[in-house]
Amino acid sequence: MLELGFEPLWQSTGLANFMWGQALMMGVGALLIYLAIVKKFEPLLLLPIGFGAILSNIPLAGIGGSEGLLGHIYHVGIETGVFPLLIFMGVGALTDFAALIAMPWTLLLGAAAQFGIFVTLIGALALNFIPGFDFTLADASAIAIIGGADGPTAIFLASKLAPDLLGAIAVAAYSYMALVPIIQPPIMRLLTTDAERRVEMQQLRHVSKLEKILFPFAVLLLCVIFLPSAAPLIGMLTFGNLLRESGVVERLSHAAQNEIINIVTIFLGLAVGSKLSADKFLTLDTLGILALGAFAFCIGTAAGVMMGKIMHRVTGGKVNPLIGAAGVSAVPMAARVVNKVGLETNHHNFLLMHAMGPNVAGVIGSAVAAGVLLALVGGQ
Amino acid sequence: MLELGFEPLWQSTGLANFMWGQALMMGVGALLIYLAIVKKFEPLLLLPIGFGAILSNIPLAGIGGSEGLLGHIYHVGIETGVFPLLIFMGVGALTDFAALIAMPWTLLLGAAAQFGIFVTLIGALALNFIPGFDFTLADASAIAIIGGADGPTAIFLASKLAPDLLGAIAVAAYSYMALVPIIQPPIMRLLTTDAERRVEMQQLRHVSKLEKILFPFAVLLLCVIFLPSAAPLIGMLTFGNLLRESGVVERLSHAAQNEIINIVTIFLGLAVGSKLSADKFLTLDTLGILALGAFAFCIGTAAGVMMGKIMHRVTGGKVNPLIGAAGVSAVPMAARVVNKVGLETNHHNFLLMHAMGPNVAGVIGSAVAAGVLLALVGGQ
Amino acid sequence: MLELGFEPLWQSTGLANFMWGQALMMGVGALLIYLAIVKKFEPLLLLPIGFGAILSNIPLAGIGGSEGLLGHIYHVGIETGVFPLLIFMGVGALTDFAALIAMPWTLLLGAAAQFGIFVTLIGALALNFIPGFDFTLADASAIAIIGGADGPTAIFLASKLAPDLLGAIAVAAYSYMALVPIIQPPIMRLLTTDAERRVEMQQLRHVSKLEKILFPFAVLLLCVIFLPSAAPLIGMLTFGNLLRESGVVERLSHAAQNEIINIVTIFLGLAVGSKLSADKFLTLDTLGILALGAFAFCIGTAAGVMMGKIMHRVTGGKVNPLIGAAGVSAVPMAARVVNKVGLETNHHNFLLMHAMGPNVAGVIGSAVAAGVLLALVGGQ
Amino acid sequence: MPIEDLLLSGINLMLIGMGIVFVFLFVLVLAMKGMSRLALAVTERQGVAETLSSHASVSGQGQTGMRGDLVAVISAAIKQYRSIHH
Amino acid sequence: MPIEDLLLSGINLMLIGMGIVFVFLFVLVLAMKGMSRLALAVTERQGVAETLSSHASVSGQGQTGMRGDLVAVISAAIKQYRSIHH
Amino acid sequence: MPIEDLLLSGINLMLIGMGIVFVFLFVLVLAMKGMSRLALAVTERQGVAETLSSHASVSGQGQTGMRGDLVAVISAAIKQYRSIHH
Ligand code: NA
Ligand code: NA
Ligand code: NA
Repeated sequence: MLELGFEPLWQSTGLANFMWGQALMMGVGALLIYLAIVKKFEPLLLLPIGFGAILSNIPLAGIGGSEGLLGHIYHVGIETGVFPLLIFMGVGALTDFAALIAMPWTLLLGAAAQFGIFVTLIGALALNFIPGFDFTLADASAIAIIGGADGPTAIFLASKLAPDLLGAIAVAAYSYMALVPIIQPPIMRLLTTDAERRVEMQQLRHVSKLEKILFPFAVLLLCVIFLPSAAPLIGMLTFGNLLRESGVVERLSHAAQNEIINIVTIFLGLAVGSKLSADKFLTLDTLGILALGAFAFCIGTAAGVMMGKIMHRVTGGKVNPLIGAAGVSAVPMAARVVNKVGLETNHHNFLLMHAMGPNVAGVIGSAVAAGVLLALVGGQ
Repeated sequence: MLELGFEPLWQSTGLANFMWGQALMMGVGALLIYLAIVKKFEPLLLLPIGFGAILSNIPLAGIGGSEGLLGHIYHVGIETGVFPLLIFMGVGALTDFAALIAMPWTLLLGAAAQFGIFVTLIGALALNFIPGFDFTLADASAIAIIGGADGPTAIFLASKLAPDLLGAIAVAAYSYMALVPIIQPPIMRLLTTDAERRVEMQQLRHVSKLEKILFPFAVLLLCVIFLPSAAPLIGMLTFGNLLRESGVVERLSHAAQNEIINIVTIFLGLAVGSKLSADKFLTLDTLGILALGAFAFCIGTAAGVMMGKIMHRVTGGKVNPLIGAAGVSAVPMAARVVNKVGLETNHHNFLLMHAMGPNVAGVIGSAVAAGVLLALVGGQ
Repeated sequence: MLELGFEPLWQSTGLANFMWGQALMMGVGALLIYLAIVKKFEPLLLLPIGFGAILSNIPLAGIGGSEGLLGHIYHVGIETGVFPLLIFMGVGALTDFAALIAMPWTLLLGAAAQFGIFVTLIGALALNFIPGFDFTLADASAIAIIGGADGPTAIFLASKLAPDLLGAIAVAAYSYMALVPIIQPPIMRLLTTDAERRVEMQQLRHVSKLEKILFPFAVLLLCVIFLPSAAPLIGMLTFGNLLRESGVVERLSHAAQNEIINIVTIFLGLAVGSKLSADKFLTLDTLGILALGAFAFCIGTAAGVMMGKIMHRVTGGKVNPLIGAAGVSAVPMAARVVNKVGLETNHHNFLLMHAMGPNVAGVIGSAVAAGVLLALVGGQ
Repeated sequence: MPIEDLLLSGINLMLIGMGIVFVFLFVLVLAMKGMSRLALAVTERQGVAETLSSHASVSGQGQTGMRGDLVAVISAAIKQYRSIHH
Repeated sequence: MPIEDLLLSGINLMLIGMGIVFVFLFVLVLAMKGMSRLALAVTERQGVAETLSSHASVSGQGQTGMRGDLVAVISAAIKQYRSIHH
Repeated sequence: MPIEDLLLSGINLMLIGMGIVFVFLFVLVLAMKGMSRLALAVTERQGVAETLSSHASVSGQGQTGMRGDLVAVISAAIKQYRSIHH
């Protein structure tokens, strides 16, 4: 017979089983939701992540546990790497690479901006000199990829190299992507002269349908030859883009751009949030990761702009160095920032389209960097 | 060499392997489809459930077996509890809680209506006095939740407490929800005076966007503090509602309200139908469950109306007791019934909006009741 | 410390791990994509299949392996048979059987065209006389179903009877379906007289909503009685069609016709492509399968037309024998071909609607044939 | 097994297979003709036809009927089933 | 267990269950009233209201603030947590 | 391993990593230039261009060609492959 009395009942309440860590993590989740709704910080990701953090920290419910809803989703979608790859397919289907195809050399800006990743990697290892930090090479690599300013890439790499840090890394990646309008402009102004920022760039040439169809194959081919470890990311990105550009599979392109990416985004966010547990997140590591993330964005931006200045020289002033800042990706925010800063000095200077080149190049660049880290560190 | 002759062939026909139970269950499936198409009984659920019943009772095919399509779907979506929770997310994304926020006290009507659940629980246990019935406390709890008049909640609880009864419980829950227009009016008329039914309620106040955004957090917070066992249901309901009200994640809100809930509904229905097997469904238990389900709806309706009458007194006649009947949820059917009965006595009395308050309150109420049953009975 | 030097790096490049087979398979994948985009060969399937072939043959990446993305998708969706069945549900939801209901006897044309399947089965076994071929009865059955000219049926059967041949069979099935406009006309002209091709058929009678609703039940009922082994295919086909015709579940019908079939098509194509590995595909078997596939289409077409001629006689010239060619299914391509050939000889003779009858009958016919093969060969 | 036997099995399969395909689809022809006649009859009696066409929300009348049916039919089914098995 | 005990358990469950349901929803009533008052106050101060209504892309001002908040709050949380656990 | 070694590994990673990133993207620049030139040439010859633009359903002509290609190419591939492996 069911035991009378309120004891078992009280034992089943949240209050009786409360722990500080969980309360604080719910606060963190609420903060992320606040940033998403009120400050428009990447709401598509930070809102589900924040809510996932709240749900998975509810005492007794075990929603984030192996038997819970979010645990199931994490196991199926993130441990396997399926979700970030499907998002990458959607990104490919949503991205028009015309600007990049018209200005192939802007790929070098996307390359330079990845400098932020590798400097951050060293920074993360250097943190080990501070007592309390003990990042392995794998941890440092996963943290460094924040500098790629590309959410799915960061989640994909972190899930392979440092699952324990996944929550903090994803939160840092998306938070700083949302902060691009704050982080980049000062650096851009600091490193460029008024004259350089004033440069107007010539209009982009027309890109043919055939070029757009061949482009994904060119990217994939190089990936196959040089860096198979980047193939899952590059492969799904180019597949999505081919669905878009082929023009013969409208139904599938539409599904990749809408149903699939929307559904996966909800589940990805909730599952990432379920990794925001007190014992994993409320650590010194997280502070280090937040600091390193900001650092990574700054270095990446600076490196992109410097490469922009070099191109400015080489091309005899045809290139506006500002567009180098878009090389960190953070599509399309970084490109918009470039356009905004450009307009400050020259009210007739619209750099948006020119910035889209390095912007999407940055996506490929950080996927390549992720491939390198997987190949050299993942094996260890 | 393949054996000649028709023997193996005959052995592979349905006729040679036919059993009465399967034939009858296909009849039940066909009946459910008939009710769905011709009588418009909750067609979104009863049509897939009915078809699932037919498919899973086909001899030899084993579609409902562990290796069959429906078996796979059941294993992935219902054993894990994922499907009902995703439907709840969709319900949250589809529901506007404004009416409830404008009249918070109508929550008490939603509370009272849950009385039907617990009386039915006792009724189910009392049935054990009749030879042939042997319901455990878990069985009785799963049956009682039919009184919650909320499909996903019933399926979620039944899948945890009494998987063997899942089929019958789901069928009863959805059938009686469709029968609300028949079951409720007589009870409502019986328990209320003409004067009470005549009461016109004042128009609802405007509800601000901020209130709508804070509401899901208020509900979730109480759930966390008092009843973590209800967190999966309440959590996904509030998450879906936040996607809707936040206004910053249109894509995700749209996916939750359409793609996800539609896809899951198809699979949920088929999977539930696969539990309609002769040995599980063609039992005395099923008759008991059907009887108890009707009983539960009646008690719930009566309790809601009685609470409505109390409020009528307390507020000095401002409240029309009829809206209490909507507390059983069965959204939005019950609210429509209230409106219909109200119009019978007063042709200018539109109670629909006022009935929506207790109606959605009933959803929360039965989720809370489910949480209590999970906490106190699930553990046993 | 991470070993210095480029050796490990070189070891991680594609070049260092390259194998001829993989390169050739990427070429095959590229060819399929070329056919899909430039020649419009069933692009919805051949484009994802081709890309899946490329991805799964990238050295080191292991995308098609048990831990890779495509490996996961194959395991979840094709080994279980879930994907082809969901596509069949979509086909049912997209198909209007009115033409067939108006001319039930055209089912016999759909029956006759399945002759191609069984002749091909014998052909496949006969190939064993040629050294290098060693097809089992199961292999031969899986190959023969190509003659069904129905993609999901072929994939479903091959995944059960001959997983190793799945890639080649799927490629052959979809390639020849795309080649129907080339393969069929000569045979149709050869077997029919000018007079026969000239026959104009009377307009189809109106089909009531109720008939359309009863039709799926009639088909399913016979399947249950005579051929349970075909129940998964026929069951999902009729379920999808009921969603369409019932008229009470618009949401679900829309989901089956769009979101579900589009999403599944992407995954199905990629997963099938992942079976295009050198050791499985670059074999004599594949050449045999390609040859047998063409053979199957020819025989099926001829058989359909011959049955058409018989009906022409029996009905005293009311039937145009050309519509028999549509019995191979390959919906709706084959019906269009019939219309085209009909117009050649009689510019006022529109046979499209009349050809839709045998066309959809062919879908049922090959599902029945698949059921027979599963029942008699699958058990072995 | 030897190719000859395989071929025999294949021929066997062809005979049985085409046989079933034709029987199945031929019976389906008859079933459909019956179905159409039934549908015509029903439609003429308007009974179902109306309900089908009527998009009005369920009429109490019809349903009280239905609900009786529901319990009645299921009870009948259960009685029959139990009578067979116990 | 004997039916009588089952029934006792059931009655027990009913008392506890309805109790919790009522307490839960009654407290929720209070919470919602408080929430509405809060919302009203906030809205009057326009603070959040504007941000909410403004669909303009994030204003630098607001965000510099925010970013401070973000790090600040999380740091605080971590300090407090660690102070408790170590 | 000691932090110093970690740092050395990190520097090593940076050199190799940035090297690869630049090589990869630089080669991609060349590849894209080549691709664009190819595309231009092809487009001028109109060959593919037409097929691409033509939304008309497949032309028999093109396909008979194609189907030959299909079997031809695959046969060639298989011959080559087998010649290597057996
Ligand atoms: Na990047
Ligand atoms: Na309820
Ligand atoms: Na066919």
